[in-house]
Amino acid sequence: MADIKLSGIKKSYGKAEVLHGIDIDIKDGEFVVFVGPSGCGKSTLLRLIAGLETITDGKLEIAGETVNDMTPSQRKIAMVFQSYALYPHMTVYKNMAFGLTLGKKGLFGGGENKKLIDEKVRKAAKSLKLEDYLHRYPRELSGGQRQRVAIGRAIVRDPNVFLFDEPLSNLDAALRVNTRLEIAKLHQDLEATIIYVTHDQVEAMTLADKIVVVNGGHVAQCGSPLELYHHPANKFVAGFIGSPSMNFLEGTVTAVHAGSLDVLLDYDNSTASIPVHPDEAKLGDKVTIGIRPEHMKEGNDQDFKLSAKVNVVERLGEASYLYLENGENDPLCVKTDGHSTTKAGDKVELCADFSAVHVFNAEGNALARTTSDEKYIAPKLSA
Amino acid sequence: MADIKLSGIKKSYGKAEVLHGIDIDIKDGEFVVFVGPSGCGKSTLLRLIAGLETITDGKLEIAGETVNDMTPSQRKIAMVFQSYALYPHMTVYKNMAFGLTLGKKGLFGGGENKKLIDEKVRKAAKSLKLEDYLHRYPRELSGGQRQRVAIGRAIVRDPNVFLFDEPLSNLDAALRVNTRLEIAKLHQDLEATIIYVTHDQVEAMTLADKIVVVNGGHVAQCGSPLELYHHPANKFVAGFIGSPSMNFLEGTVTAVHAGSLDVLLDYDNSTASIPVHPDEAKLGDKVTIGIRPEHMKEGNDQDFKLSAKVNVVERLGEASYLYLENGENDPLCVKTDGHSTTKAGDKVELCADFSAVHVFNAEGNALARTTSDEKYIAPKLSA
Amino acid sequence: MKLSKRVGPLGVHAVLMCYTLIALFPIYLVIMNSFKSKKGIFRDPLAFPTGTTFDLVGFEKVIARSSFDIYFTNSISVTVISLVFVLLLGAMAAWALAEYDFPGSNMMALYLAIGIMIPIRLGSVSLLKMIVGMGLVNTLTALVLVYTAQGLPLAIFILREFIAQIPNDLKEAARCDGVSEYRIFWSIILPLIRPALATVAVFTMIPIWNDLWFPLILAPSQETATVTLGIQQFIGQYVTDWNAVLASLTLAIVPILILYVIFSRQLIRGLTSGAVK
Amino acid sequence: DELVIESWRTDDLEIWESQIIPAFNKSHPDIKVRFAPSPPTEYNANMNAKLTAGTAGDLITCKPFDASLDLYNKGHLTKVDDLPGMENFSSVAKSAWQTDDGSTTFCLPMASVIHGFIYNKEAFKELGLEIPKTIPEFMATLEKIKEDGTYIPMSMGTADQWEAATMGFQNVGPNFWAGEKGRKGLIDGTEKLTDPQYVKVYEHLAEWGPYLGKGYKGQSYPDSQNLFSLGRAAIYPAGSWDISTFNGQADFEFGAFPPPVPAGQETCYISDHTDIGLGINAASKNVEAAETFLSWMASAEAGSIFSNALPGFYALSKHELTISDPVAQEFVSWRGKCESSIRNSYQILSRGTPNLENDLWNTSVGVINGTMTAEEAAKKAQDGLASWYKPQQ
Amino acid sequence: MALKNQRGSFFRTHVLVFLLPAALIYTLFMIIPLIDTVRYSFYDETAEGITSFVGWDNYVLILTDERWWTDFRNALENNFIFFIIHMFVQNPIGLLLAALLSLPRLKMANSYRTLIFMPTMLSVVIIGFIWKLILSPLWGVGDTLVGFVGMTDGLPALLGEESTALITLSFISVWQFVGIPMMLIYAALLNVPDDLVDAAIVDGANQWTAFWRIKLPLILPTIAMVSVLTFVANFNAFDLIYAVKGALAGPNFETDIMGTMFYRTFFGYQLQPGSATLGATVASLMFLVILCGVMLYLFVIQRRLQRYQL
Ligand SMILES: Nc1ncnc2c1ncn2[C@@H]1O[C@H](COP(=O)(O)OP(=O)(O)OP(=O)(O)O)[C@@H](O)[C@H]1O
Ligand SMILES: Nc1ncnc2c1ncn2[C@@H]1O[C@H](COP(=O)(O)OP(=O)(O)OP(=O)(O)O)[C@@H](O)[C@H]1O
Ligand SMILES: [Mg+2]
Ligand SMILES: [Mg+2]
Repeated sequence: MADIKLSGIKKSYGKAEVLHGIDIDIKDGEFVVFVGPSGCGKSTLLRLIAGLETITDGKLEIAGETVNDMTPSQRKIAMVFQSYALYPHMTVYKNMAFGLTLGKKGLFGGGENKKLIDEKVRKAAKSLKLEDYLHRYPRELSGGQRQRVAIGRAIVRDPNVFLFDEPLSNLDAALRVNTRLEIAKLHQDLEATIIYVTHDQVEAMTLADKIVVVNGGHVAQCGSPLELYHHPANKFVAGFIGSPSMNFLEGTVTAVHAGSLDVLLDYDNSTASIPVHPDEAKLGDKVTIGIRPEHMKEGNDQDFKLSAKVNVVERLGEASYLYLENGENDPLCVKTDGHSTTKAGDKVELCADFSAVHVFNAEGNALARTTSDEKYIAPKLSA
Repeated sequence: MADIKLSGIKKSYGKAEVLHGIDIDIKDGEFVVFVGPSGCGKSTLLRLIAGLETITDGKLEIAGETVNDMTPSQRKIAMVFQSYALYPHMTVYKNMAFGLTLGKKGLFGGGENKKLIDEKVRKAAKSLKLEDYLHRYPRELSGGQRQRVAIGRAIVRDPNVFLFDEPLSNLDAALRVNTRLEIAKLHQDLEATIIYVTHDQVEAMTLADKIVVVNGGHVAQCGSPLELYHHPANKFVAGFIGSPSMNFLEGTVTAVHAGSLDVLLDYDNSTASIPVHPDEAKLGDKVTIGIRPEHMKEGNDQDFKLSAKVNVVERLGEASYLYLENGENDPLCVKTDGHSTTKAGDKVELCADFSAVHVFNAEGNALARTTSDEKYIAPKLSA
Repeated sequence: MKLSKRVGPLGVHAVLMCYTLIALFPIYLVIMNSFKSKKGIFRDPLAFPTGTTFDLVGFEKVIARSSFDIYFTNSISVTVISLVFVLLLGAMAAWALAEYDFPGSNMMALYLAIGIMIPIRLGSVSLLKMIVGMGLVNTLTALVLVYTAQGLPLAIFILREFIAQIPNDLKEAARCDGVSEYRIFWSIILPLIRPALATVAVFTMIPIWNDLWFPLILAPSQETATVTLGIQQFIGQYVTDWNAVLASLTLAIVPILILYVIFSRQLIRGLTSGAVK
Repeated sequence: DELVIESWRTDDLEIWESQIIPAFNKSHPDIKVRFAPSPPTEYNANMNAKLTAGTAGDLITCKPFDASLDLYNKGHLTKVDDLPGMENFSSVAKSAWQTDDGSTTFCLPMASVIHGFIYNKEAFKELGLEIPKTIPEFMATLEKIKEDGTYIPMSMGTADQWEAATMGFQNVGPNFWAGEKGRKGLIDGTEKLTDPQYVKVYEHLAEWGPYLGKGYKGQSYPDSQNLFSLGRAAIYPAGSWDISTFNGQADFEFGAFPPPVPAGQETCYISDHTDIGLGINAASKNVEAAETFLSWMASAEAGSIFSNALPGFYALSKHELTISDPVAQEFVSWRGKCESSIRNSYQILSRGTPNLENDLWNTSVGVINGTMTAEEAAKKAQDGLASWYKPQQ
Repeated sequence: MALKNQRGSFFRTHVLVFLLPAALIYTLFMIIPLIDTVRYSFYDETAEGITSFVGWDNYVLILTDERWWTDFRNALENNFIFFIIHMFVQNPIGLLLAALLSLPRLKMANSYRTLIFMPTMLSVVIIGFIWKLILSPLWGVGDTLVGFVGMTDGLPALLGEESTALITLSFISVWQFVGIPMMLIYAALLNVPDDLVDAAIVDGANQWTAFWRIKLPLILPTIAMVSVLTFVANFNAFDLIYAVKGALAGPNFETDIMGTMFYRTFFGYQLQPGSATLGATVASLMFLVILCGVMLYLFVIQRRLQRYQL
């Protein structure tokens, strides 16, 4: 009932175009996360959907109806702001009831009847464990509690679509994990469509049914979390998804075989033969090879091999990061297990499975691989 | 030359005592990190060392000299603030030179001679790759660049001790990793004593020679990162170090053997026999068992076993977190590899090595283990 | 509600435009009529000066009959020097009160704030005796001293709020660097409160430039007369000569409005970066 | 050093600078004189402040009676009895600037002003009007002008208050209370303001209201002047000082007539008010030059220059005055036909609070505007006076 | 905030250096003359200028003597009317203008703001004169203007009638000073985070409800402060009435307020000699009234109003 369809959405502030034509389909009940670097237009997109900004061009449909000209409340959406935007002069109860008291009937009265409102507020408060705080003011609450009030305010309005703009970024690490779980549960319970903006990797990966990576006002890629992790469509998405970031190595195509390419790596002048569709590249092309830190390991028992000098070792207990000498460029990073005895200054041999090696052409687009990598297509979370 | 010794340092604001007697020894050239929850007194401690607050009681020595009554500049320390505290109306160059233009000679002029200052500033700028930005204003810099200017301002003064107060908390994730590496390198190059406050796990673990865990104005534990990771002295440190946090299970001692205790777990009413020094507990004692998420795995091939229902699965690509049903309490968390096919709702068998199981008594103090766990005592990073 | 959404922006502009007209009309009327002949002024006060009614006789008379150049010099010197003192001394005191927690600092702040409530005019007679005793009568110095005293309370009050908002870290960073308190004030605090200083400047400038009272009793001599005093005397002289009256009003209005337009950008910046509490 | 003259006569600045001072400098080229007027409304306050502070000029223009007496009592003015030239003034002329016992004079009497009515000759001709001699004639004239509608019958406003009292009450009043007799009677307590002769003045004033211009309640003194000088009003209740203003601004011929007498009364009375004196600031550093100037002011030459330069101000010295301005000449000619008196509230009676002068302002405005009856007005003024003035209690 | 290092004399010296110049000038040229004025109110001055201590006599005179008290009460009442009109006309208009100016994305907001503030910049002497001209029946501008809106009998003598003079003057003052509440309230409104209004809009409010129910409650402390500033300014007012109506504040003292009464008493007017001592008494009473208002604000109103952390 609450599918959302964005077709060719553009937004300009004055002369500056911020969004350059966005097309996204969101299915009813889906949890969609927008990620992207700061300033790429995530919040703008969200505010367009909310109706807080006017759409410059394109069409926005909710539940099959074009809503470009509707007010936020007519769209039946609710929004949770990064700053929570709780009304500081109202108690938690009033904060949650505010939207309900604004009916069409009058300025100060009207709206839904009091008892009904009270019921709704108390129900939402109960489900968010806020019952004991209903008469407190926002300033008397902790960050996590404020967050829950903001969500509560959205829930009582029983909207078709929830919009969240970086709702966790003001919370500390521990609280963040908990609230993240709560939001996941909320989605499960409410079965509402949720659109969620974040710049946090982990949140995006863990919460989303579908991630939309936005870059500079364009959609860079759109798909399930694991799709993006394992099959980034381009270098931007590859570098953006995953932490620590994917390592990139520059190279040149030295031979084109059926089913693979030979690439001469600038890094150590070694040549690797990588199984990608060869017709997408030709001899002499500059390509970039990408491997995630967690897909490399010490040893030489896999197809893709590299040897390097370790500059820094960071030990986190459960795992250690090796940072490899890489001249002027950012160091390469390898994730090994916490018991590794490698020290700074050691020379190490590293290897990776071909199925974990990505190749990007000069424009940054990924070349299709020829190996089967079904083992990465993990079952989609049903929740 | 710049050892720092805190003996019985106390600090009160009005009647409220914030620090209750802190003793820490810091050796010349050591990289010490203060961690602890918000409000525990980390910043206060740092400001006491800087001389920005007066010490209520106790003795602070730097390089063997009691400095309780010295001004910040007399102590030869430099501080980098969380907010960077760059002077917004001065260029990068002036920001770095500001502290130098002033010697003892006069109010507005005098001080070190211009050429010398210029040399120092340029040298510092070069080492921080800030040469191209010397004539910009702070507002024209990115977060990471601002951070480097703040460090540069500290470096030019050539202090004995650097103090950092959460210097990375304003940076985004990618920049954070890079700047962290830079600070590590800085420490290597300058060989200065560094005291560093953070609430970020990873920073603390990766940067520190020594971590001081502060809790409520007391030192909870003090030691190398891996020492804290593997041998937390108490439940607080155990829960604070490591992310996601250690899982805690309540239990009761049902039998005391030579070299081990039998503990009946409230979780699933199973009994585990855990190798700790038995004389530290007696029959009927309430104890808490702690296991880190990354030390549990699916299967039953290790000594400590547990079976549970999976509530939520979070897939991050390289790894997945399973959150287990745990009644009213926070769910237990297990970290499995990224290819795990376990789904929410599944029943799973979990196990862990005894050497990774911690036991805490009712006061929260860790009981000494009897198993040898040398494999965890990894070589200390020399860098 | 739907209606208001449609009509919204237009209605808002209509209201604002309407009030702007009300605010400006009288000023416009005076300035416009000052360029007309006497007949023009009386026959059709609302008409714009035309070929037949355009006449600069008012200005000619004013400029010939009174020393406007001296008045302007005096007014500008008094206003600017008083402003500098109010801003500098006010900022210094505000900094001391905001930053240092010395015994009696709150009492001191309260003491300095009393002046906001009482017009200094109530103390005119003793003030006059004092100025006489100091031999400062008929000097611009006397005016500067009085205006400085009069401007300080509000300046301190506003600036203190602003200074309190400057992040502690900035001052402490400087202290760590061994910078003296004087230099922290001069090189860091003063540049950072510039918008606030502009606000205070506007609020201080208005009463100084427009004051009639103290020029009249402290420095009434021809050499020390200010614009407002000059205008007032001139109006008294030519009260029936509307050309001259309107011309002198125009001469008094225009410079202050120009000054204001220069400051106005800063003014709102100052006001909005931390409200005047 | 420059000799500075303080004055409230801002209107006269030009004449002082172009005529009086140059004339003085012909005989005394070494004494520089500057005329420094301040606005009339602030004059008292200003002088008080400046004299207290010692910043006042060398010569102080004196208001008549108490204001100046007060300055003398406080030691701000010097005695001028022995000044050469004082012998040229009658004791009546000096009385406005003497101590109550008449023993000491502290200002040189400079000029008096005479009240009457100025009228627009062209308008009178156009409407075929005669100069009214009695009050009924006066009212009939007003009525005719009103009926015709071309002109506003009379130009006076009540916004500035003093205009109603000075141009109205004090202008026509002496004819009712018999000039000096009535004035003295109030001072020694034999007459009261509630007596019929005073109530009648108020009653007469109350009749003026309908003949004043539309919005006269908001009309200020300059407005009244403008209204007449623009030729829009036919009659203007005047002080003789208005002549110079109208000379400069009116482009029609105007004349003057004395205040009309009540029907059947033979003797006419005019207000020939001693208005301006000139005294020496006791703190002056140029006493000698100041005295020289004052003596010169007492001379026949100065009197004639002064009276002619400022038509409408009549020098008070005993010298024969030849005045060239016809209207001013008309005014001064009444001295021969009528009995002179001064404004009745000025001597002694405005010494206390509430002072009579201010009460007269108020009550005159009240009756003209119709917010008070003549009886109420008289009672209010009398009560005010009686509240502090012994002989009236 | 806090003196971070209490290192004895070193720190005290510079506190002194910072504080002393301002404190000195202020004390010398403001406080001492004012105290002197209060002191004066306990003395009596004879014609010869000799002063003698008379205790509370002057106060007793003003507060009990029938004429003085009538005058004083009249001035006080008029002053309250003057204040009430400002409070309920000037401040609401200021609020309205500020609310409109702070609407998001309003074009030309800066120009409006600058222009509307202009009258505030001008001397009251000038303002008074301008309005006298405009309302002058002679010039007829007022008549022409009301003619446009259909009032053909022209404007009554607003400044001359007893019933309208004070109100007219109050409105002139409102016209001049409306810029000040506008600016202060505008600044406060800009400090209300946009997010709050956005949240209300998403909740279904329109700009109007969002203003009444979100913004207005949040700026109440500023409005209270504006009110007390208005009070102080109104009870200090003098110039406008003096410039337009003179110190006698006619007609029939209908526009007399504390300031003009003080002036009349202190410096005298026309034939009435001034009395420094009685003037000082009136000044001290004025001070007392103002003080009461400010205390009311500080101890009753401000305490009740929460300044919300935005
Ligand atoms: N009101 C506005 N006027 C002009 N430009 C704007 C406005 N709001 C946003 N922008 C611009 O639009 C671009 C996108 O902004 P947006 O807030 O959507 O970024 P974002 O992706 O949410 O970034 P962040 O992660 O920092 O919140 C930015 O370049 C910003 O400068
Ligand atoms: N100036 C002060 N006056 C009174 N109490 C203070 C002051 N500064 C800090 N405190 C209190 O001291 C305690 C420790 O504060 P501190 O700033 O050192 O915490 P922290 O460990 O740095 O926390 P965070 O991680 O949030 O920065 C807090 O409870 C705080 O409220
Ligand atoms: Mg955003
Ligand atoms: Mg801190």
